[in-house]
Amino acid sequence: MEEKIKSLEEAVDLIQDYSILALGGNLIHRSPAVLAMALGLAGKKGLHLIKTAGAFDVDFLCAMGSVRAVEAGYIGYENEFGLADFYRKGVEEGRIEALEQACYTVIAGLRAAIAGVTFMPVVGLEGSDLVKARGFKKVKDPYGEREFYAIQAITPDWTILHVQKADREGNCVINGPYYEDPIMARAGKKVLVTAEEIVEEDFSDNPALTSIPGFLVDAVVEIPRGAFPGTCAFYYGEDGDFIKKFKACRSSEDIRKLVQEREISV
Amino acid sequence: MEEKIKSLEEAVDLIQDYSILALGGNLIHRSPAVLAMALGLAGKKGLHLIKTAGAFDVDFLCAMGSVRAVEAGYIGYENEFGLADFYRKGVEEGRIEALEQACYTVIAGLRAAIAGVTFMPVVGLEGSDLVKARGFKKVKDPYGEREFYAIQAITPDWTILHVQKADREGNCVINGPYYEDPIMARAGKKVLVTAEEIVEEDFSDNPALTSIPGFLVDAVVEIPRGAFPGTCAFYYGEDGDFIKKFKACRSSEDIRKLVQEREISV
Amino acid sequence: MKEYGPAEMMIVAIARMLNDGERVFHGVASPIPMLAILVAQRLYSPGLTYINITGGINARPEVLPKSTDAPELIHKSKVIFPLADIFDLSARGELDTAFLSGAQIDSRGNINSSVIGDFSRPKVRLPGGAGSAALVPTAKRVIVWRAKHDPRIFVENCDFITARGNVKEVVTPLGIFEKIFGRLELKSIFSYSSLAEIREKTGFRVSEPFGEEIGEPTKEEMEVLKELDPERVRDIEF
Amino acid sequence: MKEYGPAEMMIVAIARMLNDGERVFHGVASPIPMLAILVAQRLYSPGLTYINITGGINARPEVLPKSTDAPELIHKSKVIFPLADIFDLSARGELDTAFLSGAQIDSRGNINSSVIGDFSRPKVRLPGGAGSAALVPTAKRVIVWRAKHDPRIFVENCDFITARGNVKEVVTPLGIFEKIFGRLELKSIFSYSSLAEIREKTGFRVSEPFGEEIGEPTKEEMEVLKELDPERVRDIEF
Repeated sequence: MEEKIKSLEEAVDLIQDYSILALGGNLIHRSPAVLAMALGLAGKKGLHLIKTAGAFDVDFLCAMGSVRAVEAGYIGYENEFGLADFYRKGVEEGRIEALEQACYTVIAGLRAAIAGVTFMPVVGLEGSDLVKARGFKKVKDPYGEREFYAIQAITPDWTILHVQKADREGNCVINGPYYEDPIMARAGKKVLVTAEEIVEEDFSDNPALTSIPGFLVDAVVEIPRGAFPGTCAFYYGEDGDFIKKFKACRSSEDIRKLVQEREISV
Repeated sequence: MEEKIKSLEEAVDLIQDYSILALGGNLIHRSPAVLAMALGLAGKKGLHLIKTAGAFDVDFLCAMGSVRAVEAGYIGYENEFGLADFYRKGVEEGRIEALEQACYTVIAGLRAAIAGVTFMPVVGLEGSDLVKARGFKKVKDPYGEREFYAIQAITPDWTILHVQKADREGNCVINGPYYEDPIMARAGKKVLVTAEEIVEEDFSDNPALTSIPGFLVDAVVEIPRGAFPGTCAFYYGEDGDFIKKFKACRSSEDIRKLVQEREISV
Repeated sequence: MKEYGPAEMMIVAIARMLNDGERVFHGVASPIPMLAILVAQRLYSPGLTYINITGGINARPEVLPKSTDAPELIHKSKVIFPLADIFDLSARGELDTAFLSGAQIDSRGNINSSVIGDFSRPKVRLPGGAGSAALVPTAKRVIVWRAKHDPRIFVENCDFITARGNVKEVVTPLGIFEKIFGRLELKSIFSYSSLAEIREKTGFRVSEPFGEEIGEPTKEEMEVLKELDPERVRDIEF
Repeated sequence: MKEYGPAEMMIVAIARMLNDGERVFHGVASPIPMLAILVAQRLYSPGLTYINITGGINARPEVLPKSTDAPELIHKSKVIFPLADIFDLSARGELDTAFLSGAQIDSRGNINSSVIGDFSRPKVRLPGGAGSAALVPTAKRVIVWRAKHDPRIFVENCDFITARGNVKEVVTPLGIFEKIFGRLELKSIFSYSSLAEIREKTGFRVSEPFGEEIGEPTKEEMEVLKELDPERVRDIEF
């Protein structure tokens, strides 16, 4: 079996400019934030990001000029930390395309990719201006008269997840909420996992706890505190101070300096 | 909260003649066989059964004249016990309609029901005579030129599952393979669970092990050996002798006698 | 008794609107609905099914997080029911109440969480509607809440309609609107506010309230709130 | 060395056809493919991903069940990957090899597992194609096997085509066919059979085999088989 365990540098090299990347986790929770930081600091360009609800990971890549489009339901930090200003500014200045979806239609698009079809019919969206803005088309039930919005398949080149535990084969155990990670793992052409711990444990003792099947995973990187500055359930909470300092940065140089000061290995 | 725990008699009374029933498990494994026997012995009529791959449960209901249609990918006992003769005879004599699906299209139909849409596009079926025989229609991607077969939603009136453990709220832990049970539980208008054990355990200690969400479950019946004569992982294996004797029965009276002899409480 | 403010008033007003046995969902950035649901379960609707975006079902968080998508919100849940399943539940008509909010809320109960200005090159890019475009048309009842009440939020027409549909009530720090014949009509004014204040702070026509006044938070409600939320996470929306 | 029969020959012939690194699936009623995959993993393709209908991934059953859908087939699996996921995997083009069988197999590699006679009022109602109508057109390669070889099974045209598609090889107790330009052509004859026997027992035209003879099971293969299947579950198909 080929070696799936990679260093952070090797993992960063796997991701090509202009790729479509699905990022796991949700908001500041168990998102692959350190890997996202590493991509931004490595100067990746033209990334198309897929997320249901994103915060620091997306905003950081926007801040570093790595993003051409964001396809998501929500990008922001909720009440405590406010708007995702780098994302927002990028969109307002026309550098980043905001391909807003409803979170459900991100899921529907991923489900279409999983099932190898090019679209998925969904209930919902009626009356939303997103229909016109995003060009969502309808599809008619060939057996009846009902029409549904059709959501085009979303196929990430890479799905990038952060999990608590992975084994050498890429099997992953997620503690706490899964968010959309299992769906993203199935939809991605390739899957990169960062893990708090790569363990020697035999997951076959309780295979029902394995959230991500190893045979779908291409690369595994051990990154303790890999969801920093976000949370990782049962491991650590968020670092609000860091998020605030990041949000106060005025240039990519400020950001590089902040990362260095905090001695984050990216 | 209303009481979900029912006796077997109460559960049988819940199921109306001419209902559409999805039966969990697969072949002789963890299927709700005792509940199926009870329905057959109670003289239920006109049932439309949904299953990916079925064996004793479906065959028993066919033997008792309870079935009008079977919508499934496979009905048989595999190599050891051979064909499902009661089902087969019923179809050959025109008493039972064999609505053959591919197992995947049963799943697709259930998925459509889960998502509230009336059809699901699928890849596959190309070149199969099932297309004509079942009247499967195509649907075109409104964004492109590709066509897919559209599978109509399958909405069971009741999904009936057998599990190892349930709590009073209907949360279920399945040990071993899940088969299509979690999908069927979501697709059914109502859900009836039979369980080896109703436990006082607090499943919140490890919610990732709960396969069926209790809030979707309407009724729970404790039936130890409820998958008899089939298997229930980590609890018991099949009773091949009983299956052979059942298959040798020549009338519903023979079957009633066999069940009485074995002192099965149905 | 002036130990309560708009946060407490909104929470208890919403808690009293929920019914026993119903399935109620909140998503991200929703401390007030989170608390309202927890208060309702404790005092009025013990059989309510509390569903949140983490996949928690009837979670009993030990410590309330500021982020309503945080892992604390599956604590004591007996199953994980991920967001994809929750959307499906709503799409097939089995979700009773969903809580959503918006940057703008208009006279017809439409919400905008997307943009001010042109969609593709907006003046202000807002976070996005999260699940609202899918949930507002499919949940049986949508309760919209917003912890600020001013005329730039409560507008005659949204700049962009992110979601439209089954909005029934809109709860603000000043009172409650209900959608009647397609328009938001003032139902109740909270005791510390007035029709004049609401008219002043609302960008669309407001008639006399058609419903009864909502009683102030009771001692019992305040005690439960204090117990559930000693750190006053609820204030974060204000 | 005549310690082997058709079961062993079929199993090792199939085992040698599998490649390292590929994803291989079997469904119900498939003892021969189950054993062939396990032998292949042991001897030739340790990096093969063994997927079975129970959701087991690289399962290592302690005791081989007679039913190839039995819970024993997730033993030692590190994850559960249910059938719905397996079908999706094939539908999106990521399943390398699927094993399927049929009551009839015709000259074009089509399979019938549905009916003899009219579909709605058949002379014989067969069990049904299980996953075949979905998998045969979508798996990259389909290997069909059948433990009996007679002219009622190997027919010019199936009465009903349950599944058609990417059938590449057909393995019988007597030899191996390969689909070439849309027709099954005899590739290899097992040492204990003959062209004459195969022609006699096949309902369509059979040409001289175009491939090499398949070597008899080796001592090593027989030992692994004995170890994996001491109870001779493999005989159940015959």
